[in-house]
Amino acid sequence: MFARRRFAVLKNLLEYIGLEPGRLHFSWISSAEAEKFQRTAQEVVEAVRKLGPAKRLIKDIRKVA
Amino acid sequence: MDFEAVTQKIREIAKRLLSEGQVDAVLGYREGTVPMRERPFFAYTPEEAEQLVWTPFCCNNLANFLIRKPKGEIGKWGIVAQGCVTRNLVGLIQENQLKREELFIIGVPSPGMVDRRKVLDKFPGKTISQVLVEGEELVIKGPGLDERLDMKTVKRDNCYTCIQRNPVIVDEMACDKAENDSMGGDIDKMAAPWESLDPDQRWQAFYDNFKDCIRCYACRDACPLCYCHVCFVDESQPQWCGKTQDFADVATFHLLRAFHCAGRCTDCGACESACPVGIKMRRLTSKIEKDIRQMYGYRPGLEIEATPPMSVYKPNDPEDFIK
Amino acid sequence: MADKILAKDKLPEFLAQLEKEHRVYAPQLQGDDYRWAPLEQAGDVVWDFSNTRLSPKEFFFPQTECMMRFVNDPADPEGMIMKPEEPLDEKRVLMNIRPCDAKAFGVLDLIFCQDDYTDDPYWRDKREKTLLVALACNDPCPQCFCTSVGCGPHSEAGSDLLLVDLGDKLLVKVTSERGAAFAEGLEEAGEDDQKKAAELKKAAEDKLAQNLTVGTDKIAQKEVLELFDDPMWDRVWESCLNCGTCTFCCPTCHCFDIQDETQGKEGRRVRNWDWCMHWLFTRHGSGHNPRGTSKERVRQRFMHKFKYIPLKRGGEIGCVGCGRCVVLCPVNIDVREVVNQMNA
Amino acid sequence: MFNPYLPYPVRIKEVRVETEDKSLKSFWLEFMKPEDAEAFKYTPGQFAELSVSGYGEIPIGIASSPTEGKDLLFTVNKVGCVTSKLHNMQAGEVMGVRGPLGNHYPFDRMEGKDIVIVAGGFAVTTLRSTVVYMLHPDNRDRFGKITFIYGARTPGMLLYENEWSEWQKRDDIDCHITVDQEFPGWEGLVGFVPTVTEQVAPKPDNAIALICGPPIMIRFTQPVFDKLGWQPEQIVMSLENRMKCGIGICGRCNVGPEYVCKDGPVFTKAQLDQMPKEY
Repeated sequence: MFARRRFAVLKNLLEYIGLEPGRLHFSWISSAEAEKFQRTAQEVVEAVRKLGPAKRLIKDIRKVA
Repeated sequence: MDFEAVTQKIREIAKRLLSEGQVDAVLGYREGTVPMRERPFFAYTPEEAEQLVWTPFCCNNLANFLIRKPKGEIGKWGIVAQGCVTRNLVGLIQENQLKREELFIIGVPSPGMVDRRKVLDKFPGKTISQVLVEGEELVIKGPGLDERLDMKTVKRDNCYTCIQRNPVIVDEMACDKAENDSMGGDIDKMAAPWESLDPDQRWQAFYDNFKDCIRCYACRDACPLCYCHVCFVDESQPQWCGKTQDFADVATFHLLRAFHCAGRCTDCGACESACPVGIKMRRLTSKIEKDIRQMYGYRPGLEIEATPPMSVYKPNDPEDFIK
Repeated sequence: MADKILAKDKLPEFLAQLEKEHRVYAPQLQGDDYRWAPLEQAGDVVWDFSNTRLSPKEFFFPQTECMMRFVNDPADPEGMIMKPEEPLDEKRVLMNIRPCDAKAFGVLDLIFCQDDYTDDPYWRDKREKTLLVALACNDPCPQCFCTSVGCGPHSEAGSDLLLVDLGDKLLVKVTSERGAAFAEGLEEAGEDDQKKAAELKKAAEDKLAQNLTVGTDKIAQKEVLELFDDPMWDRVWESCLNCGTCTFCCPTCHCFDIQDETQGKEGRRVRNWDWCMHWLFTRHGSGHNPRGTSKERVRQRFMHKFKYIPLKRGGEIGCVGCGRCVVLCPVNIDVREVVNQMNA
Repeated sequence: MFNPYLPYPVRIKEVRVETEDKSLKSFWLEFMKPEDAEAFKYTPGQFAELSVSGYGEIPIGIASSPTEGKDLLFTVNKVGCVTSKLHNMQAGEVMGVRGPLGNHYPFDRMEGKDIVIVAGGFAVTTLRSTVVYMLHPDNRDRFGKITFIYGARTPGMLLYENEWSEWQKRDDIDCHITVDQEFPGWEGLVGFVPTVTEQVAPKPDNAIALICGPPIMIRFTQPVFDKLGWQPEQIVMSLENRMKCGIGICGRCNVGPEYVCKDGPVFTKAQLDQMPKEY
């Protein structure tokens, strides 16, 4: 419940700086909800895969700086 | 504001406190060696208190220096504090970094501090050797330069939307309280300026705003919220944040620092005043301040007894973003 | 070589000659400050700026510099073995560098290239590929104190050519052998030009004398421990935030950190600027910290510049008086005041 | 162009756990290229930067002696990121060595003199190098009497047992190995290094002492030497400070004007008396 407040602020912050929409997902999953965990993980992976490689907040050490 | 009268009164109070042994030191401002840059000053004797000043150039947040002095050296502090500084003192008391009884607060209503960068920008290429205050005007002097500026036009951004000019907690005022706590500006018109943009524009604005950062961490080190013994950016095991000038590393630092200030930032502007390259950290912190205010109805540093919003929850907190 | 004259309207030809082999960089107004940027055309050259916000040391000592790379795969035959990064792929000219900044590189040469072993190839490579065309200061700013620390508004140290702005033309002083080649085609300066340049120098020095100046003579005489144990340090550090502003804007500060980074099979060793004000800078793995307090760190910075470097480098002071830290320090710890206390 | 930052590639030849708490391991390293082995000419007292690609570098005193051949010995305490990784590495793996760095023990000044070596804990590394070097038949005649005092908390924390137990059998070195307190099965000396030093009472006449150990040992050993009449020029110590470049540039290891990595790590007490206590 404390985390809920933190994530609410963090989500807004990351969207506010223009992180690609659709990269941030939040879910409540209890330790008893194995099926929901599996389903959610699949959904997130599918959604993110559709977006392609992330470009923002990504460091490439092949570049100099 | 009659700065000279306030200066005299601050000195008078400080001298009295020091000579009566009520405090061990008075933390205030003294004149700087550069125009428009007053500096923090620790007066330990009544004679030293003669150097204290009050001007529209007092941009450091003095609450910051209380937590940076090694503990145990000073028993009781006198501190010159305007509204935002007392809000940070309240925050530090809430977070158990300070005790109210360790402080003697010499209160001053904030007149709104001058942004030296705004003044310099008005005279590009010119050398400013002296800036005087005359009433509500600044007199700017230098070679081939003798100009006047209305102080109201060159204040720090955060000062226009200040909601708490008067001290929240105070032991003795150095002048009458201001009639209004608010400076009058509408924070909602200024806060979170990138909200109206689309994601690509937001990222561009974010990049442009922080690309000049040299990672000197003056923003962090000038901030009374940043008292962690080891800042996340300095941790090496594990290393949360790379040390290079790659924008991902720079951005990570600024994002996380802003996030760590959530529900605590009083919008005092010390970070922006400290930055050597003119970065506007408030473009991030004002967004968080706005969210906290709108989602949880909290404004930091106004009540010692209040519970900071990030250490509490309510069953009906917004959660529509969670699937 | 005798002093030369370059008419400002002949600047395009002069630059064209430099651009045959070099990429030319010069201070230009970007946003609210002067910064170093590639020079697109002669018309973009500025003559009336004071100085760039940050020192141009980035050209030789980038804030982040990849030193070597490796294949991050122990199974690869060449894996985990460091290979040096390629040298700089261009020759450069820093046009209109201020004499203080040029002098600073002379000081740093003594530190990066001390002897056969301590000979920093990354620094040396870029130094050797860069020509410094300095522009003398005719109008020094109120925070400068170059004349106090063995430098000056028309100082010739460290540069290859020194330009003195005479209005519609420039006096060109040849200040190194390398610079001579680029001044050869220019006409010789007349007596009037030389006289005018000397007057400008005198005027700039007189103006600097009005600023807060510093003395270093007694620092040179005092023993290390006498300065080190001086009670003045008990107060100097009080307001210091321990941020990196003074060191990062300083043209002579040169401390760095070395770190490894990996991403999949890519690996590299980079160096980043570091700063002696930071408490982790000297902390041992055991937790012991030889400079664990702010006072010790603030003392280190001033002692390093004004006592240790002179002691080790033939009297050369580790400060050129550019005044950047005076302007930018968020709490206005003024190096001039500190040095004068040391020199008391 | 010569690059002093570039490590020589080496292969780990042998790893040995040195202490009972497993916090110290010794690594024998073999140069992968013969020309690198040739270039790496060192004298006891010097150190090297051990490089673990992807983790970083750490300055470690060279524990082998040049008289032992081309392979290098380092004994490493597990403290931070690099040393932890190193402790997980095994024989056959590739790493790097950069050096030799810094100055060395003053063998030219030590020649013809009696040598007293006092070591505490794992600071014994470069002194192992020194003893092996001096005991070598080519060198032994250059020095007078050699006294070796070495202590650790427990017998299991003493490094290089194989070697010092051999030295104890020799008549050209006088060994005093001690542990802090009584321990079952330990038949050697018991007592702190300063106390043992007091009992051994080395004479200052025509002698030089090399002292290396934790600060607390040094603090209590120095007065012993003072009382015995030793002069500051006769006492030689090795410092350690946090380092990065190892070649006198990067700015963190200095003690006053002296860079521990380049002007040191070996200093006489006379020198240290003129330097701030920033170590």
